[in-house]
Amino acid sequence: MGKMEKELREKAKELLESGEVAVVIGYGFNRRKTRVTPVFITDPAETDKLVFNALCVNNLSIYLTRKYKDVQRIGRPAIVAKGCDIKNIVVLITEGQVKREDVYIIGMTCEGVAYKQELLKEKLVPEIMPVKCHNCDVRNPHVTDTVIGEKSDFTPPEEPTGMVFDKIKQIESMTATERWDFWNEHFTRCIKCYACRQLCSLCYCEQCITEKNMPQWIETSAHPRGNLAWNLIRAMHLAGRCTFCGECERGCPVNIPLNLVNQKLVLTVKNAFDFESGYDENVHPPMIVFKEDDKESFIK
Amino acid sequence: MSNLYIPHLVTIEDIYEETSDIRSFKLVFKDKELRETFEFKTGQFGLYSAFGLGESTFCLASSPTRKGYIQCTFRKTGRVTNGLGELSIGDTMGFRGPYGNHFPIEEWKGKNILFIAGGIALPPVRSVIWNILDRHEDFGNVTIVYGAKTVADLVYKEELRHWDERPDIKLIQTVDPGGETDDWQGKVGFVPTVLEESKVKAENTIAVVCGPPIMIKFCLGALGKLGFSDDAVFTTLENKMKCGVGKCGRCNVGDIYICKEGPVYTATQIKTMFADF
Amino acid sequence: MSEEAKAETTDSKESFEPKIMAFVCNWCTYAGADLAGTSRMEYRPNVRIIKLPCTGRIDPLFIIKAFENGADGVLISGCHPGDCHYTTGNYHARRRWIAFKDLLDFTGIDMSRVHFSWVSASEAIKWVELINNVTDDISALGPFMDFKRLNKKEAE
Amino acid sequence: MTDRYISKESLGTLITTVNKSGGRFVAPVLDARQVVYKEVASIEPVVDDYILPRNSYKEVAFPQTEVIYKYELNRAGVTIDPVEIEARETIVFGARPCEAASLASLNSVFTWDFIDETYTKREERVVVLSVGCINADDECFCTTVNLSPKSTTGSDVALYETDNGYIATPITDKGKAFVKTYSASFADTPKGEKRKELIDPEKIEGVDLTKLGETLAKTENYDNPKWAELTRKCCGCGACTYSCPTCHCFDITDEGTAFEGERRKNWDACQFDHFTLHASGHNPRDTQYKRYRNRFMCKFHIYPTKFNSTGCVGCGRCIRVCPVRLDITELMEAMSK
Repeated sequence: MGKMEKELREKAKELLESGEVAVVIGYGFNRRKTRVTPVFITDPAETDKLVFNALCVNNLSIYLTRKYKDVQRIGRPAIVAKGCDIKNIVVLITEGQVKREDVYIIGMTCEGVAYKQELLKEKLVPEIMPVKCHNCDVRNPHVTDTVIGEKSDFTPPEEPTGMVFDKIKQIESMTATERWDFWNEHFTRCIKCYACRQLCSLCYCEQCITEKNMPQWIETSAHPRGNLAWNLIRAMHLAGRCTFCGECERGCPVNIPLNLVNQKLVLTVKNAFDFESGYDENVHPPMIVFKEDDKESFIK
Repeated sequence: MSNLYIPHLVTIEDIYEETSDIRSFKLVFKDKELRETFEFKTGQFGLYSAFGLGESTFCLASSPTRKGYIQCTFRKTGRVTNGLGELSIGDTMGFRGPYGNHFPIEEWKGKNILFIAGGIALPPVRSVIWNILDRHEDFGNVTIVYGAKTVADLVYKEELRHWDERPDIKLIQTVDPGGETDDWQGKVGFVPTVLEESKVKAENTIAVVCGPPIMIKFCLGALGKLGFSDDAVFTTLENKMKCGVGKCGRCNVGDIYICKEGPVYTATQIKTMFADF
Repeated sequence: MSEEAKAETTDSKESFEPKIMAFVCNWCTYAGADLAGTSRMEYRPNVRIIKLPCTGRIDPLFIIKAFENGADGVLISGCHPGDCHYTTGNYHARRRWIAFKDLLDFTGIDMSRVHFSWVSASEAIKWVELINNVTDDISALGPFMDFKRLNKKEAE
Repeated sequence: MTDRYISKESLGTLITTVNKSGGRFVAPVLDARQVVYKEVASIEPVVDDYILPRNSYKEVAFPQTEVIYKYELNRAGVTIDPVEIEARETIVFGARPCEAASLASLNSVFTWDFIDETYTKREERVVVLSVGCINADDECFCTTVNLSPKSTTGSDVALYETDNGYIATPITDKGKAFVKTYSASFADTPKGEKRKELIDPEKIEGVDLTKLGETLAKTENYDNPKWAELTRKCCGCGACTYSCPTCHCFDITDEGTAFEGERRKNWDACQFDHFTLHASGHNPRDTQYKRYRNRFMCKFHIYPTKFNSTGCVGCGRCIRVCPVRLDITELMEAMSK
């Protein structure tokens, strides 16, 4: 990783010095150098703060959205992005939230990150990697202005594998009552901190549906009824858009397995509309287009 | 002591449609005893409930000198106010209060009073105006400068007419440029400008300013030019509130809880606060 | 008496009258239901109709909200594909339902309580049959307790 | 009162006795791969190998969501049916000495001139059995805010781990009464049972609370560009405030129809962008750094100066839970300069 970091810092310095960008959004260490946190580098002399390693779990594309007005105010950003983060930037471009030319994407080749920073003890081992990393087809980032790092020769398995996929199959084999109980057990824990929403770069609405109160569609109280409505609608609003970056689940302070619902919808969209989110900025997302012969079997 | 957050029930005795989206309610407590004993001071506020929709904070727009009822005025903008906007005479709503501090009018005895208000901010001032007019002998001259965006947006039109006719009050009405009608008799211009032009004498005068933050800011400047000292200028700060009693933590401006220590402040106090409004 | 207590005292399923919410589009299904009415056709009275401009306006939230408020079943109906008054509203709606149905199913909401249908302005007979069938189906299932229990749970 | 001793078995009996007498026993348990405070009926689920539970036990007196009253529209107008505040004896076992200081802080807010019964009625019945820490992690910083595993502020009974049980030091009258009531569970300390050594977390050198307070008290520092620089990454979720033992903000909201429903008191977070939004559209805290600044000011200026109580107990939950790893101590350090 040492070489990559050196390259990254040089690139960042060059971009800031030339004035091509005003800020580099990247990863840096905390005081104790035990954890990685997002940093905003505006001074070329401070590019040494940039790091890149298996602790770089955050999807920094949230800082490109309009929620972060004070980041936008600094000027044109360069963003340090792994392939999976770039998928979100692609969706933002497709949905007209970011113009491609308004952001400089520093693509990082990646050999996987930890599922949560706390899990990384010394070395990154497959057991602590999230499912997205095991099935990653963008270890060599796909939409970039520059790529840092050696080409990865990892090929993802034909059929996606991992705990999330196994669990989805297991849930699908349950009865409706079992599924209902399973999910309610998890959703009941929800504390409505909205970390899932805030960490999702695709949840960029300035007024979320849960904040719309005329009428109050989703009850804001963290009781089972309000939690169920919130979690269902959050997932639904990401149908056909979610890139399965896993940030919502990582950020959830009460460990709700949000990846399961998200991946379920990713699979539904793939099967029904043959669409995968985050690869091509010129293709419309599936929920705003249609085919006259969309297949379904349940409308009588 | 009973639960703080349980409102008293009040009946809407009368409704006044002030403008297309501003309404006033005359409210009477259901509880007979409370009707007799309820007291408040001018400048205080209350929390009004529309059941099923929530609570909103408005000032008590009536004067404490008028017993037996309270009055509130609000603009229909959000969930609660729109709900209140649909109620009719005889309906029940909730009220808890009075909360907050008040205008120290006892200290103003013998002084001239200048009222400055913009738009929907006349209601808090109205409470003071009537309080003072009801005991006018204790005070000096009363001048009112009131402005709104357009003629249609002026509230308390009846009362404005009444004040205009009274010889003991000087009323200056104004509307923003472009908001006047053909038969508009008042001035055209923004409140701070009109205020400055009015050349009100600062000597032995107290100024009460209410309005949107930007208007307050410019009015404080204009009053300074007219020679008012900051201690003689009173204003109210408004923030979103939920509890009204200093618990819910959203109305604070820096370390000052408006609901408990406010909403009435002098310009001197405003200038030493954290810039958080 | 609470909804649940009411439902639980209802011993025999025959005496249970389900509450069914129908979200229909203004131009086809509502007109179809209207035709059934003006033609004096009789059908089960368990359905409460909410008319919307187009099926494209039927937000997934409506279904959840209906269940939250005590519906035992939900029916969604609009123009046949190709017949939308706004040309494409029902195509968009169809895509949304495909995803939402999978989500509901995955989270364990009893899908036999959610019915989708196309009913045109001339299909009064289809409407009548649909309502009768849906009502029978849901009567047979009994009261929908999942959400009602949720309501009770949060009140504790 | 002298030190008493409670073995692990007696703790089990204590839990069942408290439950039988209608009380609640709250202790750290493992739930969904994390340690949280939860009501327990027996000792089985209780864990002792943890730094701090994920949630704060303020929930026992200040629940996340509660019904204040139910209303019903009828011919007579509106009927209000206040919900009786359930004030059961509540034993919080396993609280850490740092957060034991928190209920006193919440008390100072909820009794500030107006007494919020929904809180105080429950709080009066809470007995805090703190357990001194024999472990600390990188995020712990109680020593930086002048607390330590040895502190007893807020604890009713301070417990110290031994090999087979706990040595109990009653601190407050409430604690003494508790030990008396449940005296059957307590015994003299057996020979050989010794307190395990308490471990202090590392003190952060750069933080000077006095200086920090002075900096925050000056209005000119309110517009210091450091605020924006250091908190720009804040994603605006409520994870920190909802885990914090001293955060007290709440919302009052109605749920139901125009005919019947209820009014609720729910937790709310100053980190949400709609928290202070006026009906007019004006928002005094319109960017995230202003909202974070408010939280920080609340902890290190408002609580200490206005309520004369501890705003931050140094439990480090907000750092652990933060999805973008915003470290409050870094800000404390920067503002101490």
